[in-house]
Amino acid sequence: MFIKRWTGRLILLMAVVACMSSLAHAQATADEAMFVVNNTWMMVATFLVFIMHLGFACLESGLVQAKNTVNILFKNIMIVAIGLLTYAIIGFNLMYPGEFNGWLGLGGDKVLTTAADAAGTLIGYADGNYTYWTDFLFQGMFAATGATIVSGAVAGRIKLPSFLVFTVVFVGFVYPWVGSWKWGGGWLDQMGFYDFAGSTLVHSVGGWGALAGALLLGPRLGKYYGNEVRALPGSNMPLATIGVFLLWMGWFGFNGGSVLSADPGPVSFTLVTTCLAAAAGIVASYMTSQIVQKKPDLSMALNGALAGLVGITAGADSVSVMSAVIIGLVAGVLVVLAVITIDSKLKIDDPVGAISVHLVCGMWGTLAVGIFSADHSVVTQLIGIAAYGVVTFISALVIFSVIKAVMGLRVSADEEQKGLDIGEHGMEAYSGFQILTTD
Amino acid sequence: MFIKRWTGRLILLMAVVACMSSLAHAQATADEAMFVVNNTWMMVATFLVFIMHLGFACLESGLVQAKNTVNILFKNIMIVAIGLLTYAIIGFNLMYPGEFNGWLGLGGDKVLTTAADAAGTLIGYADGNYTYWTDFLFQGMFAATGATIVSGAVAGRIKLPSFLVFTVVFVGFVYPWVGSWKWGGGWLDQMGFYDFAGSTLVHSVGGWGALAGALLLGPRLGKYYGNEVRALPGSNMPLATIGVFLLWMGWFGFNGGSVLSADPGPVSFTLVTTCLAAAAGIVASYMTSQIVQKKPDLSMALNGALAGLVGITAGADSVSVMSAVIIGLVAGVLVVLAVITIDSKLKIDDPVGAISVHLVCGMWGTLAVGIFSADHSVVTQLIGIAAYGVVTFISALVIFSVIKAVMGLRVSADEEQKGLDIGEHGMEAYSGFQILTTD
Amino acid sequence: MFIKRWTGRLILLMAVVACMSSLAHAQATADEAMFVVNNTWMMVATFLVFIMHLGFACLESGLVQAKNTVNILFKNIMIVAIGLLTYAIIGFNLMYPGEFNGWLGLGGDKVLTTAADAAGTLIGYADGNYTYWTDFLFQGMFAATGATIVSGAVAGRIKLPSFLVFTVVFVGFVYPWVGSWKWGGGWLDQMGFYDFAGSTLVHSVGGWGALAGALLLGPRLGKYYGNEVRALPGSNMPLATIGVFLLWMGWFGFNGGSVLSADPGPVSFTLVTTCLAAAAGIVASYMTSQIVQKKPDLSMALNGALAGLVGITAGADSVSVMSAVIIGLVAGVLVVLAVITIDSKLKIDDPVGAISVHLVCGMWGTLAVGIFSADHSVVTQLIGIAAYGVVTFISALVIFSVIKAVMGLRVSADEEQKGLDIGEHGMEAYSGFQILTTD
Amino acid sequence: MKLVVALIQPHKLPDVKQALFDADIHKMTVSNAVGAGEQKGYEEAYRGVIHTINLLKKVKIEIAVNDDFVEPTVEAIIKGARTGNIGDGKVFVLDLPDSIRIRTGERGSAAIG
Amino acid sequence: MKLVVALIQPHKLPDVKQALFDADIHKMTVSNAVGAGEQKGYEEAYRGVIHTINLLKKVKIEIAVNDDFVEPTVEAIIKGARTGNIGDGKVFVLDLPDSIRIRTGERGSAAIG
Amino acid sequence: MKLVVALIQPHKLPDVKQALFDADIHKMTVSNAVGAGEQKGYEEAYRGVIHTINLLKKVKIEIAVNDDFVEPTVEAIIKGARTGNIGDGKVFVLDLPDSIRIRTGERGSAAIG
Ligand SMILES: Nc1ncnc2c1ncn2[C@@H]1O[C@H](COP(=O)(O)OP(=O)(O)O)[C@@H](O)[C@H]1O
Ligand SMILES: Nc1ncnc2c1ncn2[C@@H]1O[C@H](COP(=O)(O)OP(=O)(O)O)[C@@H](O)[C@H]1O
Ligand SMILES: Nc1ncnc2c1ncn2[C@@H]1O[C@H](COP(=O)(O)OP(=O)(O)O)[C@@H](O)[C@H]1O
Repeated sequence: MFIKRWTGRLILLMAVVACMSSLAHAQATADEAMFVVNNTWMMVATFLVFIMHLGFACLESGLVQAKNTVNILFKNIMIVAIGLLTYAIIGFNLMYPGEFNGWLGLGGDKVLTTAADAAGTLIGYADGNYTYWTDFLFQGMFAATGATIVSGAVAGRIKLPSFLVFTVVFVGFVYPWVGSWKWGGGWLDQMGFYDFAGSTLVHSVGGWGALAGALLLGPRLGKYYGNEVRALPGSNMPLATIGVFLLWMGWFGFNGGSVLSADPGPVSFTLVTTCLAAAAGIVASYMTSQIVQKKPDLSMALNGALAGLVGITAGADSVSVMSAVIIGLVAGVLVVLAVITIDSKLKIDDPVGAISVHLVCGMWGTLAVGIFSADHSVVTQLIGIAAYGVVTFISALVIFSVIKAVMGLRVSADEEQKGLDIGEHGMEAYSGFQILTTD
Repeated sequence: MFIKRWTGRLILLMAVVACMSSLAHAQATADEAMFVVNNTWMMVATFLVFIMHLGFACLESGLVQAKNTVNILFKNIMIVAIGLLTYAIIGFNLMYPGEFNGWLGLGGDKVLTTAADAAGTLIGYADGNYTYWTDFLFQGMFAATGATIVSGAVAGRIKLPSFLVFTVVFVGFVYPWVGSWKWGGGWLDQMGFYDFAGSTLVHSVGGWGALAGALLLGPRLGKYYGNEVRALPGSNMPLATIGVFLLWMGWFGFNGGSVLSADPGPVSFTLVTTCLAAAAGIVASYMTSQIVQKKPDLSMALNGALAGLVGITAGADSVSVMSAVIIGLVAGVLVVLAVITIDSKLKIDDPVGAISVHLVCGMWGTLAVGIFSADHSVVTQLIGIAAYGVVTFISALVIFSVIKAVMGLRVSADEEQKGLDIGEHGMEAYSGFQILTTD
Repeated sequence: MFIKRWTGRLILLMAVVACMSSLAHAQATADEAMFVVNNTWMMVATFLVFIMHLGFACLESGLVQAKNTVNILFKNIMIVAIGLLTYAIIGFNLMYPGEFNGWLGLGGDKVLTTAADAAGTLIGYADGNYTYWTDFLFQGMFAATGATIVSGAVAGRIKLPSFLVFTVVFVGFVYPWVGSWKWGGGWLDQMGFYDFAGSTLVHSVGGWGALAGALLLGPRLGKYYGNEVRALPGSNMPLATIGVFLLWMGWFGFNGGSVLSADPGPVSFTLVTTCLAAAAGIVASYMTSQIVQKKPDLSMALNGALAGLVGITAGADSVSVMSAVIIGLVAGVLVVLAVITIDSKLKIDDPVGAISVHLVCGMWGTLAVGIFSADHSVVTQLIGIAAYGVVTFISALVIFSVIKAVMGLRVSADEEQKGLDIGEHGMEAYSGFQILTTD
Repeated sequence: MKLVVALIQPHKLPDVKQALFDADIHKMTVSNAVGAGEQKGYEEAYRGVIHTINLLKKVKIEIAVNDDFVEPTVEAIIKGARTGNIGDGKVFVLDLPDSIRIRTGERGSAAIG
Repeated sequence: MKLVVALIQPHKLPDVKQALFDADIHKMTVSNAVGAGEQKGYEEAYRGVIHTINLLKKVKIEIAVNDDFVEPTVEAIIKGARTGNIGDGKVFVLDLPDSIRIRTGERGSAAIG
Repeated sequence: MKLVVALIQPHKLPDVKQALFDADIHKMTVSNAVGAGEQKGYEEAYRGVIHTINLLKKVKIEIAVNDDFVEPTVEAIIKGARTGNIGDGKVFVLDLPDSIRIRTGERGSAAIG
C-alpha cells in the first residue's frame, strides 16, 4: 500500500510536467476516467454473476432430499472451479476466436500465458470498456452456469466423477463452441439472431443438457410407483429461497453486465426490465399455482421468479417495459405448467425444475424478442432456437452416453436409497439431525 | 458536499466557454464520466437495497417456528414482486409528483409506458447523478421494505391473501403518499423536517403498520397462557444471523445511496456513521441483554445491530461520528427494553421484534437528528414523527379492519396449531426433519 | 431529494459568477471523475470485505456441532462490532501512524473526532484514490477478520467473555501494531518484505492466534479418546458452503481493493489470479481428499477454496497467472494434509481447520511471492514470516494466558457436554429440531 | 408396575403435562412419532404432485408407574388430551416387571418414582 | 392384546405400509431410530478421521392389535420388509394388558381398532 | 425373553455402547427423547421471556435379550451410564413373549441374537 502511494505521487509529478497542452491531457484523463468506471462496472457485474453459483448451490440443495445435499453442494463448488479453469485453458479462446470462419475457431491470447501488463489492460482493448482480464473473468463466470443448470436435473442419482467429466467437456467445448455462433460473431450473429444475455446461449443450452441427463438417467427410485407419481419434497425451503434471491441479485450483473459498458441509459433500463419481468413471473406463477394446485406452492413462486428472469434475458435491452412485464407473466404461467407436465405427464424426473425454468422459459424468452421487438424477426429467432436445440441436445446425449458406456452414469440402487451423501462422500449434510422420510 | 458544489461550478463552465473550442468535448467527456460513475454507484446501491429483502426473508424465517417458515418466505418473495409492480404502476408517480400541492399529488412519466431512450436517460435528468430508470428502481426497492417490516410482526397467524392485499395498498398508496410529504418536497420538507434515508419515512412507517397488524390480530395461540408469558423460540438462528448481516450490507446502499450521487466525501462519511452506529447497537444490546436476561441472547444482539442501523438512518449524513456511536448505543439499549416491554408488559405478540426495531428506534433516530445536528430542530422532528405516526397508524388500522371485515384476517385455530405451512401452502419447510415442540 | 435537485440548480447559478480559469477546471473535472470512481470502487471493496464476516459466521456455524451454533454466531457478530469500534478508537492510528519510527507509532487524525468535511474527504488525501472515511472503513473491515479466524479454532469450549476480551486486545493492538511494520511503512516494508493483501499480515496473524488458543484450551471433550481420534462432524454443510462462497466473494474486495485504486489493469489482473488460485485449490484438495480419504470430503473442498485464496493473497498482483494456478494447487494439497496432520497426528483440535487454512497456507503464500516473483526475495519473505510468527504467536499466548489466569478460558465440562448454546446463552440454535448425536 | 404409553396430538402436550403435574405425576419420557389411525390424513401438494400424508405428527408419552397409579395417570392423560375429535389418540398400558434407577441401582417400585 | 414392534430399513416403510393396508391394518405409530445388529456399519470420513457408523438408521413401527391379529400383522410386516439381506430387521411382540381410546374413553379391544 | 429399555444422559451413550460391547451385547436400538424426572430442568431465556425447560434431552436404548442376559445387560448399562448424579436415568424391563427376525422368519430366542 505504501509503495502504491509512492507511484501515485510519481504519476502526479509526471502529470504536472506533461501539462503543457492541458487540453490533450484533460481529454486523455477524461477518457481514462470513463475507462476506469466502465471496467469497474464490469468487475461488479462479474462479482454478481459469481454469486449466482452460490444461488444455484442454495436452490438445488434446498430442493433435493436431505440425504443428497452434500453431493449437490460438492457438485456446485466443483463446477465453479472446473468452469473457470477449463474456460481459461480452452473455452475463452474457443468462444471469442481471433480469426473465425463463423462455425468453429480457436485463436487469441491464451489466458494462462498472457502477461499482466499486456495490451489487454490498456484502454484500447475494448474501446475503453474493460480490460482483457475483466473480459475473461466475466465470461468465465458465465460459462460455468451452463453446467450448474444440468446438475440440478440429474441430482440424487448421478455418479460424481461421471458428472464432473461431463462438466469439463460441456463447459470446455460445447458451450463456447455453440456460443461462438452468436457472441463470437459467428453465422447466427451474421444472420441477425438476437440473444442479449443468454436466454438461449446460456439457459437453453444448460436446459438441453439437463434434459439429456434426466432422460438417460431415468427417475430417482420411488419417484414413480407404477402409475402413481410420488413427491420427493425438498428438504430445506429457506435455503431454496436464499438461492432464488441470490440468483436474482446475480442477474443484475448477468443482464446489466451484458451491456458490456456502464453506459447509464441502457444498463439502468436493462435492470428495470429484468426486475419487473422477475416480479411478473412471481405473481403469475403464484396465481397459476393457486389455481392448479389449490394452495400456493413456494417452490413454484421461486421458480416463477427465475422463469421471469430467464425469459427477459434475451431481450432485456430491446423490449419495452410493458413487454418485459408481459414476458415475465407468460414465463410465470409457463413454468408452473411445464413443471407439472414434465413431472407428472412426461414422467421426466427433474428434482429442481431446471428444464422448465431454463429450457422452456429460455426458448420463450428468445422467441419473445422476435415478438416484442420490431428490430428482430420471429423466424430468425426460431432458427436460432432450433439450431441450439438440435446441436446442444445431441452433443449432451453423446457425451452422457459415452460416459455411461465408459464409467457408468448412475449410482447403485442401494447407494441411492441410503443417499449419495453417504455413498459418494461418506458424510452427512445435517449431522445429528433426526430425519425421517415417511413415504 | 463541498466537492460536489465544486463540480457543480465546473459543469457550468462548460456552458460558459463551450461555444468556442474543442474544450466542449473535453469537458463533456469529463461530465459524462462523472455521470456514468454516479449512475453506477446508484445502481450498486440499488442492488444492496434489493438484498435487504433477502435479509428480511432470512431474519423472519429464522425467528418464527419451523411450522410457519414456508409461509413467511412466501410472503417475502411476494412482497418484492408486489412492491416493484405497484410502485411502477402508481407509487413512483405518487411519491415524486411533477406539479405538487405538497399534500397529495400524482404526475410525471409513467414507468410502464416510458420509452427506453427517453430524456430520463440523459445527463440532465438529475444533474448527472443517475437516470430515470435508476431512480425508479432504487426508489422501488425502498418502497417494498415498508411492507416487509409488517410481515414479521404478523407472522404465524395472518391469512396469506389478506396480507398480500394489505401489501398492495400499503406499498401502492400509503407509503408513497406520506413519503411525498418529505422526499416529494411536500409540506414537512418545506417545514424543515429532516429524515436522510428513512428512519421515519421507511422504518417508522413500516413499524406503525406492524403495530396495527399485531394489535388487530392478537397474539399467537399459546403465547400468553393466563398471566404467564410463553416463549415461542425461533427455529433457525443461523438463518436469522444471515438475515442481519445481509440487512447491514443492504444498509450501505440504503444510506450510502441516499446521498443520491457517488460524491466521495458525503457517501463515505455516511458509510462510517452507519457502520459505527450498528457496531455500537450490537455492543449496547449485548450489555443490556446480559444485565436484564443474565445470559446474552443472540436474537437481541441481532436486533441491536438493526436498532443501530435504523437509528442512524435519519441523520447518517448530518451527525458527527461520535454522535453516531451514541445514537447506536442508545438504540441498542432501547431495542432490548422495547422487546421485553412489548412482549411481556404490553402483551403485544411481535415474533421478530419489528415494532421495537423499526418503530421505536426509527422514532429515536429521527429525534436524534434534532438533538445531535445543529441544523435541525427537535420540535420540527417531533412534528414529523407525530404526523407520520398518526396518519400511518390510522391508515394501517383502517386497511386491516376493512380486510378483516371483508375477507378475514386470521387463520383458524386448528390451522394455526398445525402451522401455516401446511394450512396455507400444504407443504413443509424442512421436509423429513423431525421437529418436536415440547412446550 | 426534490430539495437536492433544487439546490443543485442554485449552486450552478452561483457558479456562473464564481468561475475563472477554464483550463484548470476542465482538468480538475476529469481528475475529479477519476477520484469519484476510485473511491466508489474502494467502497465496493469495503462492502465485499464486510460480507466476509458473514462468510466466516456461516462457515464456522456450519462446521461446529448444533449445540454450539448460537455461541459461534454470537462471537461472529460481536467481532464485527468490537473490531470496528476498537479500530476507530485506536487501531487505525496505530497501523497507519503519521510520524513513525518503523517499529511502533501512533498518530494521525482520530476517527471519532474528525469532522465530516475534513481534508480527508478531499481529492488530495490519497492522490485521488479514496477518502479518509473510505480508507478507515476498508481497513477496519480488514482488521476484524484476524479475530474471526481465531474464533473458529477455539469453538465449542471457550468462555464467551474471555474470547471477547481477547478480541479487543488482538484487534485493537496486536494486529495494527505488527501490521504497521509493513503496511504502515515500517521496518519490514523498508526491508522489501512483500505481502500484497495479507497472507501474512491478516491470515497468518489470525492463524497464529488460532494456534495459541487451540493449544491453551486443549481439545473438545470426546475428541480424543485415549489413542483414538473421534470425528465431531459439522452440523450444517449447506451453511458451511454458503460461508465459503461468501468468503470467495469477499476476496474480490480483499485482494481487488488492496490495489487501493480502481486502476483497471492491476485490479482486474488481481481478480483473475485470485479466482484461478481458488479454483486450483478446490481441484487439488478434491484430488488429495479422494486419494487420502478414499471419498471426497466436502469440507476439504471448501477448505481447498479458502486455501487457494489465502495462498494467492500475498502475491495476487505480482505473480503470473500460471504461477497463481500453481500456488493454488499447492495450497489445496497442503490444506488437506495439514488438517489431517494437525487433527490426527499433532492432536490439536481445530474444529473448522482455521490453522491449516490461514496459518499454513498464509505462510505458503507469502513464501510463494519470493519463489514466483522476480522482484522479491525468498529470504526477506522468510524473515517476514518468522518475524510475524514469533511476535504474534507469543503475543497471543500471553494474552490468552493472562485471560486464563484472570477470568478463566474454558467452560465447565458439564456445560460443554450440554453445549455452549444452553450454557452461555440459554437458547438453542435449532429450536424444536430433534438432534441425536449417536457417538 | 406398568408402563403407560400415550399417543396424543402434539399441541395437547402442554395440557397433558399440566394435567399430569396436577395429578402429581412428574416423571415421564416424551418423544415424537407419526401415526395413522381413524383420523384421515391431509393432502400436501409439492410441485404439482398431490400426496396424502396419512402419517400424522403425534407425541408419544411414556410413564412408568406403580399399579395403583395407573388409573390416575390414564385419567390425567385423557383430561389433558381429549377434545372429542378424531385424532385425540390412544393410551396403551404395558406390564413392567422390573425397573432400575441407574444412579442408585434401586430396583422395582422404589426406582419408579 | 399385543403390541407389535418392528424395526425395519427406512426405505422399506412404503412397502410395509402397503402390506399392512392390504392386510387391512390401518392403525400404527411410526418413529425413527438407529440400531446395531448383525448388519455391520459403514465408514464415514470427516476431515480425515475415519469413524465407523455402527448405529444405522432404522424405522420403528408400533402396532397394537388384538391377539388374533398378531399373525397377520407380523406376516404383513415380513412381506413388506424382507429382502433376505442382513439388516432387514426384527419384530418384537409385547403383551398389551390394556388400551384406551382417549376420545371416547373406550377400553380394551374396543379401543384398539 | 425381555425387552430392556434404558433412558440415559445423551453424552453417556458412547460409554454405554462400550460397556455393552464389552459385555458382548451387540444388538440394540437407539432413539432420542426428552424426559422429566428428579433432575430439575434449566432455564432458557428467549427475547426476555424466561421459560423453564423441564423436559431434558435423553437417549433411549432398547435391547431385546434372553432372560439370562437381562442382568448382564442392566449391569453394563449401569456401568456405562452411572455418574451418581441426578439425571443418570432409568432402566425398564418388559416381558417379551415373542420376537421374529424378518430376514429369516426365525422366531423366539433364535431371533433375538
Ligand atoms: N392400534 C394402534 N397401534 C398403534 N398406534 C395407534 C393405534 N391406534 C392409534 N394409534 C396411534 O394413535 C394416534 C391417534 O389415533 P386415531 O385413531 O387417529 O385417534 P382416535 O382413536 O381418537 O380417532 C394414531 O395417529 C397412532 O399414532
Ligand atoms: N436384540 C435386539 N434388540 C434391540 N434391537 C434389535 C435387536 N436385534 C436387532 N435389532 C434392531 O433391528 C435392526 C436390524 O437388525 P439386524 O441384525 O441388522 O437385522 P438382521 O437380523 O436382518 O440381520 C437393528 O439395527 C436394530 O435396530
Ligand atoms: N417413571 C418414569 N417414567 C418414564 N420415564 C422416566 C420415569 N422416571 C425417569 N424417567 C426417565 O429417566 C430420565 C432420568 O430420570 P431422573 O429421575 O432425572 O434420573 P434419576 O432417577 O437418576 O434422578 C428422565 O428424564 C425420564 O426420561
